Amino acid sequence: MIIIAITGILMVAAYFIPWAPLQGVKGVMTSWIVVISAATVAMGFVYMTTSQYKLYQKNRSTLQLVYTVTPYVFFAGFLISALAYPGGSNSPEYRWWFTNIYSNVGATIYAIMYFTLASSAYRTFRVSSMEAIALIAGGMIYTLRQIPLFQVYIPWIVPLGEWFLLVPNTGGGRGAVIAAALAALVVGIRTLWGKEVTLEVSG
Amino acid sequence: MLLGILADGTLQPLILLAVLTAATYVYNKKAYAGEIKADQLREIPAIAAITEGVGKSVEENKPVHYAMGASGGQLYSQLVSMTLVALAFLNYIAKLCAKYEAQLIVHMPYQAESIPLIEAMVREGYKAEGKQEAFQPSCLRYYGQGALSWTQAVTASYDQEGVGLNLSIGIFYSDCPISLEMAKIKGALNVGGTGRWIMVYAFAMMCDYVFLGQEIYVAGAIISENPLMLAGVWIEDLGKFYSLLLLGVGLIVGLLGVSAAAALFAL
Amino acid sequence: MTKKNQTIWYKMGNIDYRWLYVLSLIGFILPVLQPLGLPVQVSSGTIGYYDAIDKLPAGSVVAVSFGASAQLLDEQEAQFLATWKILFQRDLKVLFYCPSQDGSLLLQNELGKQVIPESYGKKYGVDYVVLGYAPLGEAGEASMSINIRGVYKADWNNKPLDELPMMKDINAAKDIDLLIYFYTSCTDIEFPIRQWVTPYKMPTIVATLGCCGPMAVPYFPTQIQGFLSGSGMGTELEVHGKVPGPGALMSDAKNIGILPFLAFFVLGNLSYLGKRFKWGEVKTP
Amino acid sequence: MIWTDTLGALVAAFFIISVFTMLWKDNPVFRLGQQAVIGAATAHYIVLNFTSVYKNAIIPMMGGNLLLIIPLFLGLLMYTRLKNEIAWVARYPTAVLVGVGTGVMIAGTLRGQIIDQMKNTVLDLYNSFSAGSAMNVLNATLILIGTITAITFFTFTRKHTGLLGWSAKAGRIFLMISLGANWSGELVWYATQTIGRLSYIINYVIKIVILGG
Repeated sequence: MIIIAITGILMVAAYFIPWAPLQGVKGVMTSWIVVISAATVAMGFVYMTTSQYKLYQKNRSTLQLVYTVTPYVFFAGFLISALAYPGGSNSPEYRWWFTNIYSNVGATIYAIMYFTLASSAYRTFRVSSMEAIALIAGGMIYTLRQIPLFQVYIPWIVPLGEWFLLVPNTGGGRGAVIAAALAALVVGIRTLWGKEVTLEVSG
Repeated sequence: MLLGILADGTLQPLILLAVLTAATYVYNKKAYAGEIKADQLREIPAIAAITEGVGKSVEENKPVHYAMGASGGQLYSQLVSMTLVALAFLNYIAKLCAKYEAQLIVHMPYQAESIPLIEAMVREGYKAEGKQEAFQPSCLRYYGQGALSWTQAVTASYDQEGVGLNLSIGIFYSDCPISLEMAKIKGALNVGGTGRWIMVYAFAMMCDYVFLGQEIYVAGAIISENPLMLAGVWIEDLGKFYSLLLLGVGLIVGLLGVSAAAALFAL
Repeated sequence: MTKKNQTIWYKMGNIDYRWLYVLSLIGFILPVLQPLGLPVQVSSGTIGYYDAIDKLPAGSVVAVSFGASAQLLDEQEAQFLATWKILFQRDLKVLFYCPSQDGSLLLQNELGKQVIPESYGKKYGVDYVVLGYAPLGEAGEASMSINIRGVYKADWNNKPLDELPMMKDINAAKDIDLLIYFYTSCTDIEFPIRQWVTPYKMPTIVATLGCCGPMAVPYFPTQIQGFLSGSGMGTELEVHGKVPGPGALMSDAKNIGILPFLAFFVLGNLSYLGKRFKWGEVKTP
Repeated sequence: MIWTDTLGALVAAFFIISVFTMLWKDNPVFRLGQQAVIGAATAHYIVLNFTSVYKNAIIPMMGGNLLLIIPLFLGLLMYTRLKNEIAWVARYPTAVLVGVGTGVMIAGTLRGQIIDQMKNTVLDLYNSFSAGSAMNVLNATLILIGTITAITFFTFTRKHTGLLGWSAKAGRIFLMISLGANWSGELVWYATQTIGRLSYIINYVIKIVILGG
């Protein structure tokens, strides 16, 4: 708790006071935390292995064995291409793995979200109350504003969509952001005070 | 003297920080004196839904899933408070699962540095119910860097292992609509929330019970049953009062001219 | 109760989501197979964006801060391909730099393949230069505006900047006539505003994701002369600048792909209203 | 086209399809793809962080900056969490991370998320007066009302009755519009991503790689 208080207060002080030694300490601390967190990197591998092994223990079929081995094959593919080729993670070999698998799956995950957003709206966008109508108005009008066909044939949808976004959305969003920020600050102050229960529980 | 050593534009932030710190001191004292109680707060229905969801999971013999976001283990970013709240909920859900003997699956975020805290919260939850032996490290799942593998793996877990209650609290980015909607489709009781306003819509539309924005912090205080955390809710409300006051002063000063208002906020 | 469940009102509100998924997928695939060429309305942000480039005098220097993301390529590709084509069609000097690692990767993958500067009669080092990736952030943008050589000693092929003829007289904001700023993190709009627009009154246009557009709008047209948000406005630029690209297909597919969702939305509400007026049910799912 | 490009396109197509099948139901193709991605993502995380440790700690240390041994050592202490008896040691490096994180959060939140929000609300209003358009004034007033009422919705220590009750109700309407707008902004972006992936499979993988068009 003392370490948290000292490091935290130093960082806050560096924000308020432009004193060179304090800024120096801030620079050192921020570079240290990058190293500390990066050094914990293998921890993830340990937990990945624990849960993979447990899943295999539960179901010792050949198919499950294939599922269990698969992550390690791709793990090795990535690691070898980063370590064995000149340029490391900038090598064309690593970029091949990165682009075709990592980036590509990432882009597809975003694509899938269209469908989940659509089905959730089918379920919840019902004109059942003032609040629901407000939700639908904010959602549907701005959606139509972004579709070229509606921009052409219902031109007034463009200013109306923009208005929803820039006026009521801004007002509501601002209030919500301020409320959440205050709550975050209170947790922060309590943490530096040494009274954050979560950290006490976790030792 | 003080103004001389302050960086430009930090007087207003300093006053706000001082107000909140002083309020922390006063309300902590009240908390120790036993004057702060959860029943003085506005009700948040989603809290009761968590216990209901654990009961549902036991009845259906399906696991309880806890997710704090693919990138929900941030310890040294501006979102650290949300990580801490998510850990408080994790401790709570671990206690409930230990108490009602429900199976718990924790989908860990990719930040490996948060794993020690996550494991400690779950262990402590089981210990608090006197059931340390029921804790299984394999309930903590890790899926590597980024949202893509996390989203896929969490969805696969709902599908393959079943889902009774899905509790999602913490830092969520654009990835959460998939996991939330899939849990819903697989028959989960979906409960959750995030402090990131831009993503709250996903929770509002996909959850059966939602914590809207700041409500996760308030609910975190209520479930902790800790007077100091509850005192935090009063401090937050005082902060809102101060903010509205500042807004009012800004509006009055603005009558003197836009530049006067701009100068006030630039302090 | 069973009887109610079999009525059309119930069925319309409880269609299996997978029908929505399949129909949407078909709606997206059809225009990809057979583009329809549906019309596009060009908005003021796009016109401003185009005009900022089009009105530059011959020989002007354009800096392109290329903070693109590989995972979000689909949202940005139409924007940057159209921008490059419009730039290379004109007598301008173009300086690319990459504040994101993916930006550098995408330039390697797409410049010279999708858009070939040489086919517009441009020569590397004389008419355009590419500086690679540097983790710039806001501080880096500030440094670029003061002293480019303080950030980049060499181009992406490790060739010292002083050996490139185009770079002879270019080293700071005063040598640049237009900034085009590509970014994917919505709040990054503030970087060029604070570091280029406010101190140097630099003419600036930006290109970003659809969801970031609302945060760019308040700066238009006072601080930025134009903006593109999402592939939709990328398409508008293709149409307005007469430089066809992948955006047209995107717009067509969006027009058709969204229809199943709109139909489901209407059905869901008809179901709700039907149930409400027939049986007085007000509970929503 | 060189064979690595062909293979890359086919691998990419497999992963796109495997992810899309998730919408239908769990199946072996999806599971295989998903397991592969776990391995890939874990490896990518290790590569990124190893590079970071190497650049930010090892190289400077070899250059004489021995102080960096401290964060490296603290990082290694995190692994004590793996053994129950010495798990308590991990609290020290965690404390440094949380301390710095909290400090950064407090510093960044005070102005950016609270004071500047107030500033924008006030200045928008007065600037709208100087702009002289009634519509601008109305809009800025609505933003002001939205901000105030939304804040009142988030009060918890007072019952939402009387004036506070009305204000909170109005705030909830503003909040709902905001949620809807956020939903919409993302929906259309994701539609673009869907089209992009489908176009990649149809126009590149099938038409060019497989059919050689």
